[in-house]
Amino acid sequence: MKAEEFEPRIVAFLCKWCSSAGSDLAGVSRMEYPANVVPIQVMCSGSVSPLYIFSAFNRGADGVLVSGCHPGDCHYIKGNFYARRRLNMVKKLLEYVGLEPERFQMSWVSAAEGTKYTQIIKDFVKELKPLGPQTKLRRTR
Amino acid sequence: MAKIEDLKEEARKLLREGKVKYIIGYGVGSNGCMANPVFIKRPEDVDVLIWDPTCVHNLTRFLVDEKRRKAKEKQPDTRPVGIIVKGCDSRAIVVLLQEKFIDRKDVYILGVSCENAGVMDEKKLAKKLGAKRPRKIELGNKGQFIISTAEGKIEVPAAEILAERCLECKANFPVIFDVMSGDKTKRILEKPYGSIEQIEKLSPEERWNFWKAELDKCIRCYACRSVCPMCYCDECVVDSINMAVTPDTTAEEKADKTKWIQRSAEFSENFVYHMVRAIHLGGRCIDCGECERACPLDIPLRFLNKKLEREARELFGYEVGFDDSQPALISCFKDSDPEDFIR
Amino acid sequence: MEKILLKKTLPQWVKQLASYTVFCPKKDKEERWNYTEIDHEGIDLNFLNTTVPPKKILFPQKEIFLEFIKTDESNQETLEIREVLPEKKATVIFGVRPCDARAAWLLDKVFSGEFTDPYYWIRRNQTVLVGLACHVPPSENCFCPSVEGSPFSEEGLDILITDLGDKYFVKSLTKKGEQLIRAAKQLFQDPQPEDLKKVKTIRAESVKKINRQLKDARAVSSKLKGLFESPLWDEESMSCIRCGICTYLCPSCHCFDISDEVESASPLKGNRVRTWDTCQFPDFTMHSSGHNPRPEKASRLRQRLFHKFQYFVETHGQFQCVGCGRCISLCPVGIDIIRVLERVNEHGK
Amino acid sequence: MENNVYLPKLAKIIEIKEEVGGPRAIKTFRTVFTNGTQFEYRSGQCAMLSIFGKGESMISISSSPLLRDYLQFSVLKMGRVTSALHELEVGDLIGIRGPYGNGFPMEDWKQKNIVFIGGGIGLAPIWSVLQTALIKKENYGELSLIYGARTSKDLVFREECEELKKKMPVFLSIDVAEPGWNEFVGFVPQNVLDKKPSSANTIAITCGPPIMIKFVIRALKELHFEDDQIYTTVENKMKCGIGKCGRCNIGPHYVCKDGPVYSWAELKNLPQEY
Repeated sequence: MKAEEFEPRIVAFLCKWCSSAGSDLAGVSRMEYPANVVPIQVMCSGSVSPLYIFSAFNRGADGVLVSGCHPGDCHYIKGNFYARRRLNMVKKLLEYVGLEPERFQMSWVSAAEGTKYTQIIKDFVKELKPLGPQTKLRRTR
Repeated sequence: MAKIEDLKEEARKLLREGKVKYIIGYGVGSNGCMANPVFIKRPEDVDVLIWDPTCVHNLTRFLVDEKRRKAKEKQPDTRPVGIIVKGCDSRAIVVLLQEKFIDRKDVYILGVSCENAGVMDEKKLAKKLGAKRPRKIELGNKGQFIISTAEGKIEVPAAEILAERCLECKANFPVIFDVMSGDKTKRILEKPYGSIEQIEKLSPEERWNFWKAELDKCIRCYACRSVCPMCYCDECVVDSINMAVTPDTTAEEKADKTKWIQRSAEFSENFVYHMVRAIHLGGRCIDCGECERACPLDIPLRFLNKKLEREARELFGYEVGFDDSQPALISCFKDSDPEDFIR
Repeated sequence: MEKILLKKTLPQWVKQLASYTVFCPKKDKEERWNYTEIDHEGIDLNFLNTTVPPKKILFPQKEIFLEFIKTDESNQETLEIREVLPEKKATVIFGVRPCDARAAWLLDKVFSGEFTDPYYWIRRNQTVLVGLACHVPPSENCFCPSVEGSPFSEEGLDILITDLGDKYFVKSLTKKGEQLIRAAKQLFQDPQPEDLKKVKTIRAESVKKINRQLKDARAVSSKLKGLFESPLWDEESMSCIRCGICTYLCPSCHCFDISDEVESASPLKGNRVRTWDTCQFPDFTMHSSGHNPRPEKASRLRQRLFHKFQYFVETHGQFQCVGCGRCISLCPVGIDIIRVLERVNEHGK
Repeated sequence: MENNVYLPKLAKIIEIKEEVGGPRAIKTFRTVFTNGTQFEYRSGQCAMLSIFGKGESMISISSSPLLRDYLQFSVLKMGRVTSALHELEVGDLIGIRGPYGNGFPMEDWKQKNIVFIGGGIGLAPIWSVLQTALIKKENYGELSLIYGARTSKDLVFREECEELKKKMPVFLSIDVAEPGWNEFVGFVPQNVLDKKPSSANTIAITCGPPIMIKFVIRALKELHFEDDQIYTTVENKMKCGIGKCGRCNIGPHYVCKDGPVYSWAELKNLPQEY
């Protein structure tokens, strides 16, 4: 009997103006992509506190994605620039403590990039599968 | 060389002339050797002040208390507080000024230079001395520590018992002060990040095992947070309830407070706490090493902060604690910030 | 029952205790002593004292009280509450310092009375405390005789071991202790008169080696009462950073929090847990209105001292301090309970 | 395990009444245990209410122990647990453990007059005593109630108070005048001084915000009440309810176990840490 294939759960923080719209576009265009994402719409990638990311892992996310507008396209002018700085630090920190670097990703996806969004999710899922479930940071009883 | 007599003289003068409210300095603790924070209000008490390699504490932490106390006073005494600071401590003042948490006129800074040495590490000292008890520790003029014990004097090269952070200190004299005692001796660090390199070079799995074991030990006494001059938030993510409650705070607001981190001192929760703290100190930690010193279980917390200090420098060219006019690390950006990690 | 055990046979004794979970102080990689689960080869009684007291086994930092589960079967909502009791496992803790055992004896008082605490007592009753008398003080801040303890006090213990060089003098103090000796009775011999003499000398000498002293703790206790309002608390607490070290690592501090930790919000599932808490945290007493009866660190330091040296004396007749010195040695800013109490002695009437 | 003190028993909410609306909402809940548990308690005692997933909150029982049909709690919406409680509906389950605390020493008050003085939600603990005294009217002398709140909308048990006027003197007050209000306007302590209850053979029970209690006691002293004629209740943050978790103490007393009811003679000698 073949063991059921591991399906990673990805928590995706998507900015309302670009990435969330991009994922909607992927949806309404009926593009196919894995159903592993739990999307959380945020106003701006700059509003994603590092705490949200740690917390997502803490509650059992296998991967976390933060996606915002391309540099220069931020609805709030510079929110994504702040995010870029801050989350770079988060990424380095997570690597430093020994979490698999693949588990935390960041992307720029515009409202028109439905295809790019589906590709990012496909790649993310593909990269997470060999890693298996994320148990390092998961809250246990 | 920094002289305690100079400091005492200045302190006495400040208190006598009423120029400062009180002076935060170091005095001898109850074991007769190690320094402890003291708060001096009267000129005649100035003689309790000491300056020696046991003055490990970062006293700027008490500026946070002072600010809170003052906020509650109906008619606050607006005079500045005098404070004795080392190189690292002075960088904390720079950050507090940069973040506008304190005002320059609220502090009168009595700087002391560590003279190319620094302060000692109590654990290293204990190891060195074995069963002997130190009575007094002084910095000699050949870069050695002179330790007096009941059994006589021992001279030890400072580097052998210096606190780790002092071995990696970029400027062991104050960068900001009103008066300063001692010399601005430049030092060249061979390995400014030597301590974390031993972790960086491990494999991810080894790093994970290292941190898992360390953070597992945490009992969440929050000494690391409490001793840190940069941890001045009114309400911390780990507090069980809202701390910043006023009579106008609605029941809903209180009820909606998210419990990000549960109270149980378990690895998963400890991890989130320490990661949040590390990130929050990214570009703010001035490496006074107090968190690590205060930790009763010797979790090497400095390794987290030092790593982010290094990343801030290497990714963004950001140096913390030298310029109070520069914007804080995460409240600014450059168009050219690296984004190779972004898809 | 008083017996002699050759030092080299100690591991054999532990080996006979296969039905027990055995704890003994072990050095961690930072060279701190810590109570760790061991097998018989790991037994080693050459240690100072542990950073975390053995209360972590009797009164763990986290204790699950109950589970709550909401199910929604065929639109019939049910709420189930499942009691979670501590796992049943006979436990021995080797090398408990008499002060820490005395603290357990004080915890016994706290957790009994009109309302007995089932979680504590299940753990307490299944645990045998094997003490190790201190012939040298394990900390430079030890002061047990000042608070009516001693380096060889027996309260709270089931067995007390005294190190006689190449052998141990093993005294059982309770039935639980006797059972433990019986489990390997072939290893034990009866003490000779010279053994008993040696025990006596060691005991007499051990007290002299203690560094610190708090004079007349009973007088301090009665003087405290008049010093509730005193500038002393402000002065002494100036350097307090409001961390939890002094209380979390105190062997007799017992304050705790109860909170619901939710695993899943819908359908609801989670645990009600007890965790250590401390009077030194400002949120400890803060009402949800924001009002706080102990808003300043001065009032919190006062509470710690009053609880230990006045309230507990009033309610249980004992100091709630066993003189282990941990709070002094571990305080990051050197707040010294003896020094503060000495000031109380000077100031009070 | 039998008698696990920390284990709440399940109870069903059978009735909810909104006493006060708005940001300082108060609701009264009537509950019955799902397994028929009998709950023996005294007026003035409290119970620990559980909303699973949110936590516990100590609430005074406002029904009389002589009424065995239900337990009644009047709850001011204040924090996490009480907000969750306010969200509940009839039929929902909560947990209850207790009773905790000392309660009022009513057996010592035989044939005495009792004047009840309450402010805001402070009427809740008093209500239990009042109901008990009314049921056993023959055991007590004259009963009277002086009760006030910020506005007429903040008065709890409003209808019950009107009913009560048929049985005993009831003096209501609000802090600031309102159209249509023809009773006393002003703070509760002023109303006490205005109504001048006699101290002869009388027990005064006062409960409400700390500042009100302070001035009510001052007023009662002016009216020649002795310290041991005045009773009040104290409230502190609580977790265990059984004197072990260490946070609700005032001096050596744990309010949860040794309180919440104190005579002024006792309370004035305790440190003011509440």
